[in-house]
Amino acid sequence: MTDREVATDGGAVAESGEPASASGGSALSRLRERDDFVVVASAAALIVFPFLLVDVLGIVGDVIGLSIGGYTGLPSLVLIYGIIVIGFNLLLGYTGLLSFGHAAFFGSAAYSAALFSQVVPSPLLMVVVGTLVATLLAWPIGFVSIRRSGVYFAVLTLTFGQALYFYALGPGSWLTNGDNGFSNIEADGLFLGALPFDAPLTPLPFLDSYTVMYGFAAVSMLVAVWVGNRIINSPYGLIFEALGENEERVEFVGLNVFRYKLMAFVISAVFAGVGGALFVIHEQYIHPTTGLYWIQSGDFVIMTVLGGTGGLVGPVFGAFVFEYVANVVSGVSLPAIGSIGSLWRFVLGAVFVTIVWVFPRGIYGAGEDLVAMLTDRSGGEGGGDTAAADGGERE
Amino acid sequence: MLLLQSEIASILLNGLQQGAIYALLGIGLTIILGTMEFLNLAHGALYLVGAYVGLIVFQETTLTNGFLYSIGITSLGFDGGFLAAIVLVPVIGFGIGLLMERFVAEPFYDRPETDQLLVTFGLALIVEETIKNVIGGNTFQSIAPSTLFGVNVSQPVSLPFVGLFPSWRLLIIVITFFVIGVTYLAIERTDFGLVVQAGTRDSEMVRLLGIKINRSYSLVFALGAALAAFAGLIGASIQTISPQIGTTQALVPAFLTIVVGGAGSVRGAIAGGMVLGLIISAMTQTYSQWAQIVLYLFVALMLVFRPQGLFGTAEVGE
Amino acid sequence: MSSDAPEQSADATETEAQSTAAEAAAEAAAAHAEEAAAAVAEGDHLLSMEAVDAYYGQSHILRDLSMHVEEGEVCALLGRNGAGKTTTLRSIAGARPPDVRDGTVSFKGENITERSTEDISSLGISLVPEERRVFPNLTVEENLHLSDVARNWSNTFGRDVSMDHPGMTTAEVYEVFPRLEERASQKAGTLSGGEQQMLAIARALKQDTDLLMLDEPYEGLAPQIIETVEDAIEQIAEKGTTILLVEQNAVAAMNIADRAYVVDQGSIVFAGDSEELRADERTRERYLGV
Amino acid sequence: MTLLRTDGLTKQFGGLVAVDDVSFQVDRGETRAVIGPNGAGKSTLINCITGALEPTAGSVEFDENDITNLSPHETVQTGISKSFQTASIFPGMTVRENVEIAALAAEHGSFEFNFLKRLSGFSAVHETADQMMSAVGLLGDDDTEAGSLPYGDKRRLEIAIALASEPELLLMDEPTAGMSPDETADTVDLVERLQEELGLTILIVEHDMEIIFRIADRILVLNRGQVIADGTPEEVQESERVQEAYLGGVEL
Amino acid sequence: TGGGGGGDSEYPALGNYPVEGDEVVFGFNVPQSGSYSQEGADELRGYNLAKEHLNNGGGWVDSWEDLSGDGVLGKTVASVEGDTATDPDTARQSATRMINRDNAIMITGGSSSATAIAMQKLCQEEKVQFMACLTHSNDTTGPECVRYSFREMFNAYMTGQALAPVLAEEYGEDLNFYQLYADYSWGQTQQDSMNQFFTEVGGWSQIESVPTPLGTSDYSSYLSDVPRDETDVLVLNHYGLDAANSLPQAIEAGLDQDMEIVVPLYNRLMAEAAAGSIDGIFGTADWSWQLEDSASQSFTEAFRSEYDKVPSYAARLAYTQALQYAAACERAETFYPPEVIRALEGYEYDNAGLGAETMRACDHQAQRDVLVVRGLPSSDQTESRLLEVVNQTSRDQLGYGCNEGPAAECELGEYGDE
Ligand SMILES: Nc1ncnc2c1ncn2[C@@H]1O[C@H](COP(=O)(O)OP(=O)(O)OP(=O)(O)O)[C@@H](O)[C@H]1O
Ligand SMILES: Nc1ncnc2c1ncn2[C@@H]1O[C@H](COP(=O)(O)OP(=O)(O)OP(=O)(O)O)[C@@H](O)[C@H]1O
Ligand SMILES: [Mg+2]
Ligand SMILES: [Mg+2]
Repeated sequence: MTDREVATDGGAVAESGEPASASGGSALSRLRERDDFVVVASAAALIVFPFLLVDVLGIVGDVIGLSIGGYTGLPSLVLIYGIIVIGFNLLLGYTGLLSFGHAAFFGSAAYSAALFSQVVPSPLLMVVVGTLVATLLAWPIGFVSIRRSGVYFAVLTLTFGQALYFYALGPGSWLTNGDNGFSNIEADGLFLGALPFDAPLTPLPFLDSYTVMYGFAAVSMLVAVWVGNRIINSPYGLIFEALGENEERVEFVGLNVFRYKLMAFVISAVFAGVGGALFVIHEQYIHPTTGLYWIQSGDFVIMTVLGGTGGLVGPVFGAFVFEYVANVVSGVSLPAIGSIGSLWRFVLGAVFVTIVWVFPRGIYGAGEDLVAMLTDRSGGEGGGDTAAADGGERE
Repeated sequence: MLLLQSEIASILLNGLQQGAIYALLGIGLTIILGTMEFLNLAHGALYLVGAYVGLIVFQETTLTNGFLYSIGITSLGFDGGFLAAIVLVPVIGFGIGLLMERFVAEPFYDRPETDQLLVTFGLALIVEETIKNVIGGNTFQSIAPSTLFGVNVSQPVSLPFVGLFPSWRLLIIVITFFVIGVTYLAIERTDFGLVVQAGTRDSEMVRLLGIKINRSYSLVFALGAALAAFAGLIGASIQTISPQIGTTQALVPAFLTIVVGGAGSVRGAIAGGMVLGLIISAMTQTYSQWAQIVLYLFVALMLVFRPQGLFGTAEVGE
Repeated sequence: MSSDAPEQSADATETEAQSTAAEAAAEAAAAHAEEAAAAVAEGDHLLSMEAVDAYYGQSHILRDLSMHVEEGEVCALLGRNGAGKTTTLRSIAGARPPDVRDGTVSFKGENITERSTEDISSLGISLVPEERRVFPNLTVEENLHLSDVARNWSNTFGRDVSMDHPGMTTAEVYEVFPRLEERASQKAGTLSGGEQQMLAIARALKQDTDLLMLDEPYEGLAPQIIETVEDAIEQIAEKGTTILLVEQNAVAAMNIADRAYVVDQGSIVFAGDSEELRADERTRERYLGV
Repeated sequence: MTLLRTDGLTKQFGGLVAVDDVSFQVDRGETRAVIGPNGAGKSTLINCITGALEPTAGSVEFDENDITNLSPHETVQTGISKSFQTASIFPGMTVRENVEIAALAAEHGSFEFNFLKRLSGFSAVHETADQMMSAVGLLGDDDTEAGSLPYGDKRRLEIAIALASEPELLLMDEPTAGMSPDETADTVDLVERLQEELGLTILIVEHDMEIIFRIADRILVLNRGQVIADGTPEEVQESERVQEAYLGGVEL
Repeated sequence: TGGGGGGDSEYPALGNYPVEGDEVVFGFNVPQSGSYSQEGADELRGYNLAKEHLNNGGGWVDSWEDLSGDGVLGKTVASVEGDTATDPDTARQSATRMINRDNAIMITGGSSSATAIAMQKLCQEEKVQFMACLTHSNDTTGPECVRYSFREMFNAYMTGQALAPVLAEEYGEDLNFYQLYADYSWGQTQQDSMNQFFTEVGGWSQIESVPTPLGTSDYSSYLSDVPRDETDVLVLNHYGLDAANSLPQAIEAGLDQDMEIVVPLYNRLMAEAAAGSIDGIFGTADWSWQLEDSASQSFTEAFRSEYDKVPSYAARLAYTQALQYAAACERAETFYPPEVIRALEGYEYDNAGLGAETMRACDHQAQRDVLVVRGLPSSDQTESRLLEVVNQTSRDQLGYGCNEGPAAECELGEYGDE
């Protein structure tokens, strides 16, 4: 069901901005404008992103003598994980369900897309198939896990994920090529291979980080943002949030708690599925450890929390920070300490704890708070004054 | 049929031994969860610390080299290394527990469960990486003692049905069960557990009754930590020691143990540990390829059909 | 003297009828405030609050509130919703929030404004907070047992437990509330609303305490249980335990109270004994809605 | 005519029979009161009707339909909603959102496949929400965070949520507990007014006899799970058993 | 073949060719975290030593006639490092970074066949050379082989070939052996080969071969399943850490009293971690600093003087592979990958410490000698010396034709200039 939604949106990609704006004139223009705004804003961000990450940072790196620049391929990777955590946040940030098993959906989509590519190497179809499989898997797993909450939910999802991982690694090798990883993936480019994925989008040589793959990922991200934003502003957004706050009450206003939680789970799985499929298209490779191991699920959690739950931008931002630290910072070698190498996970852990501790709303949330603080600082002072006045009154 | 008999016997014995360690881990985790409703993903890290502290103590106090040897002590009246570790590791674990409660757990008592999960998750990451970067990512040989009180424990002993069985592992079963027993009494048979349970739901009310609750919190936490560390030491005595063991060998099993046994129940943790231990050893000796898969699926089914676990009350941890 | 009293009289001088009453109130309040001040010097009040200001974050709840409770009396603290009754009790018990930014609370002549909840409790002040606050995950028995634990622990941890009035035994409270004995082994969370209320009171009755503060103890209780509770309160009052009773329903409160304060917007607007209150139509209408 | 009927409704907890073979009716448009000592089984009775608890025996009929084993949300969808004894709200969300959730459920049923529709599109929902908020006098604070409301207002919000699910039958479990006399009066007025405006049927549990005898058309008296009296206030007041089991010496 | 004469410009751009500027970048992609970080550290030492020598002379550079000692093709050798975390995808990510951002002309690394395979697949796509360092699985130059990757190390198949005769010699003919193997590609191929050659060479017969799931750390259940009375030889097909657990646990269970134990592939990690248990245990190793020949000696010397410790075979593999690539470029007189590849294919050399070797063209697997080693008793062990070399099985007794063994399944794929 849901995956079809996404698929059709996939079709509607190109004009996804338009209908929103077209209907902008209607009575409810306020929200629609916001819808528009979100898509346009993220489109703008997506256009400059690789340039900033690869070229600008690269130049900065050359200047300060630290190789902190991104590289072609990294922007797409960030977007792919971004898509996943947008969905994951609907589950963790809104509904308040902590899953340690979403790798299962990421991985199953990745593998099925990979396998499908052996038959029909069409990327779009790979995404559809991958997502479909992830969704079909999410129903039963969700159906079982949703019945429990808290630790039990976390552990249940974990166990399903792990079972899948060990299957893929051992008994399932005939399908997954086991520990050697699945590498001969035949995704020809877009438009029946007319556009190979590693071809540059622009003729401009200095913008070589803008590959067709990036374009593909970017468009998918736009769709994800648009859908995500729609969900957040739909009844579901309200209900998911309510579920996170007071489940019993939701049941007693006459809503089917179980089915809505299941929907939250499945929807998040769909996003994970899309991400998984895109991942194999991008990487042309998948391995059980990458696809299905619980550490991968843990990474989704870290990304989401790092960036900030309960919004659209936060998690994506988290995905960026995570991938940047993991793939760029890890390669930096500092003058004094030498190569950061394995230290990167340590750095990540430290940052993560600080975030959870000091900024429960994540880096992005913290940023917002900061801005808010700066903007209505005067108001705060006003409060201070009144307090002082009270003091005066007492004397 | 004798071979079958021996097979069953060794399945049981191996299961018991593996289960004992799981139980040890489970109890540590479950008392913190059950009494304080605090979910500690750094539990594995404590196991890890226990293993490494054990390693260091063992190395420094073996009377053939290391620190004691270097300062000329060659006899302690007991056989050096491991006994010293058995004493020191839980103590140090206890200390770490106190600190963790004070500086990591306490600020999160009145924060959502997920925050607790996340901060301890991060902490685990830090501990593991610290060890990697300080002691190094390399693997150390397990630290089983060769003799204990003059008795040689490195040689296998012959048991009925089972045949030869490592005597040290036999001893482990004894030691762990002793520790488990003591803990059980301490938690279930004293007011202490009661107070903390009350405190988790409404600490202010407990204080209104004139009870200093914080003291009890740190105690529970420290106890849990000590147990985890001790489990780490035991683990280190039969398996190689490397920074990964925290998550792979401790955290995940500990969690499976308590959900099977029922979160918050000490009895549950013991039972859960045993069940898992037996499943593992049974599967490995029959269809080893499917061991892990069956294990996880079992836990899943368990949760579906007996959600509150073997002994648990559903509301804990939800 | 209290800065609010003049305000009161000020806005009260609109009509003749009111003014007298208002002055009466103001004077009464003033008088008590002075008494209190004097008394503290001698230190023979059991409990006294002097010009207490308490806040929830930025919002100023208790404004310069002064009151005192005598050894062995049953004193009522009345007022409508949001008047500040609960806040007052919490300030006394040392529960935070609210944070007391100014003024002093003293018990048995000792300043307890800054003391911790545990200490205050073991000095002999115990509180039955509103909304029951039983421990849902423990059985009725265990809930009651906690009072004993409190007693034993305070002894073992060797803190000065200077309470002259030992609480009831479990057997005794079961006599008061037979219902609880029936449900002894049931998880408190599954008790009925009223049963939970009984348990909350029973728990307090069991405590060794010199000053028992009850915040709306009748909430959710059936009429004849209310009587039982009243009896129980009087019973321990006779034993010499001092009672501070918070109620919104003045009528109910005055059945057992010797003396009453009325609080409104965080300040004492009336102080006097039951007769005075019954006499004072206006206060009752204006501040108690009866 | 009869809106709600229970037949031999029984609920056991282990050894205890909390509700014991209770059969009674609620007629459309009336205000029905349930009274009884603490632990008599009033809340349990309510919970069996809402589906929060599964009755051990007996049946519940609403509007000629058997609703005995429906889950809570299904029950609400049939037109029964409950206001909780202690306010159960969504503290982190605004007052409006609190009410809208319920309105939404009333508007589009217990589950809808509409996660791409804009909430703002459900104009009916917003109207209902406004109506209910104004009904309980919270329209002013529709953007304040529910958690920061004073206790009294939380109770009002609680009622607003219950109403927003547009019930035919409203179950109220001690709605005035912890309210001051004047607030209690307000609430009672509110209830009566709503009954007029929305043509509600009300089943109310209360310990405050003044209220009961003021608003109740018929009173059901429970003791230890069993019905010991059922009739008009006068009849009930007469009843010996009620006197000693419940009212004790309270003069009215 | 080989682009005789002429500068780089002769060839079209391919992968990261042509090399701009006066530096050429090598990518050293090794496990810095994860189980094999220690091994990774030693590989890194090997690589950096190679870089040092390539730019300034020293070590083998002085003795290899292809190499000059002032860079490669006149360009200074620079390097970038990455952490594979012993995880295939992480490995690919950091390789991607090296290729796309740092324009590495060659990537080298390994440790865990999975990562090696993951990287060489990537390199084949990107048309960037990969020099496999520590990978022992048959698949690396078998079904998973690629044109752009070359392996100096021997493989499981050759281990079997090397070990079987020695063991037959030691333990006798017609014995029963029982295998445990790590249940992933390396372990599977390993136990296959063991089975094949023990049966062929020694006429031994296999009782059973039991898979142990990846990440198993307690093997006691598996071990207690070994039939003590029937089994003569127990083969533990576990690598590194797994072996460091399974071997001591086997000894602890007293299996060594009833049977001989064999650990087909030794590495230093495992030898150190199981030091107490390796006494008299046979296995194979890539190379040992104890070898007498001049190449081995000069490398050991250079390494020791740089890091004052003796090199493990991981270090030697790293050093060799970096140098082999450089030498190939010099021979091809270009960095143009296809030409460099051709310069390596079928290349014969005897300057890497193991006597005469051939980098075979059909599967890019070095045909070379294999060392059979045996663990020393704890008493004779020193920090640097845990094993003794019992036999250097000559490559004439090893190896397999291009149409047999793993090679039969190998299809190298294209050069990129077809
Ligand atoms: N935790 C809190 N944070 C902010 N304001 C609060 C808090 N608790 C109470 N208040 C406010 O302080 C004022 C006094 O509250 P308090 O609970 O003392 O009143 P009360 O007299 O006990 O009322 P009631 O009879 O309803 O219990 C009210 O306006 C209330 O809104
Ligand atoms: N889950 C449960 N398990 C065991 N006993 C229960 C459970 N729930 C309720 N009871 C018991 O059933 C009886 C009826 O409870 P109920 O809440 O219906 O009483 P009530 O009439 O609402 O009392 P009150 O007026 O105090 O609210 C009580 O004695 C209560 O202890
Ligand atoms: Mg109050
Ligand atoms: Mg009730």
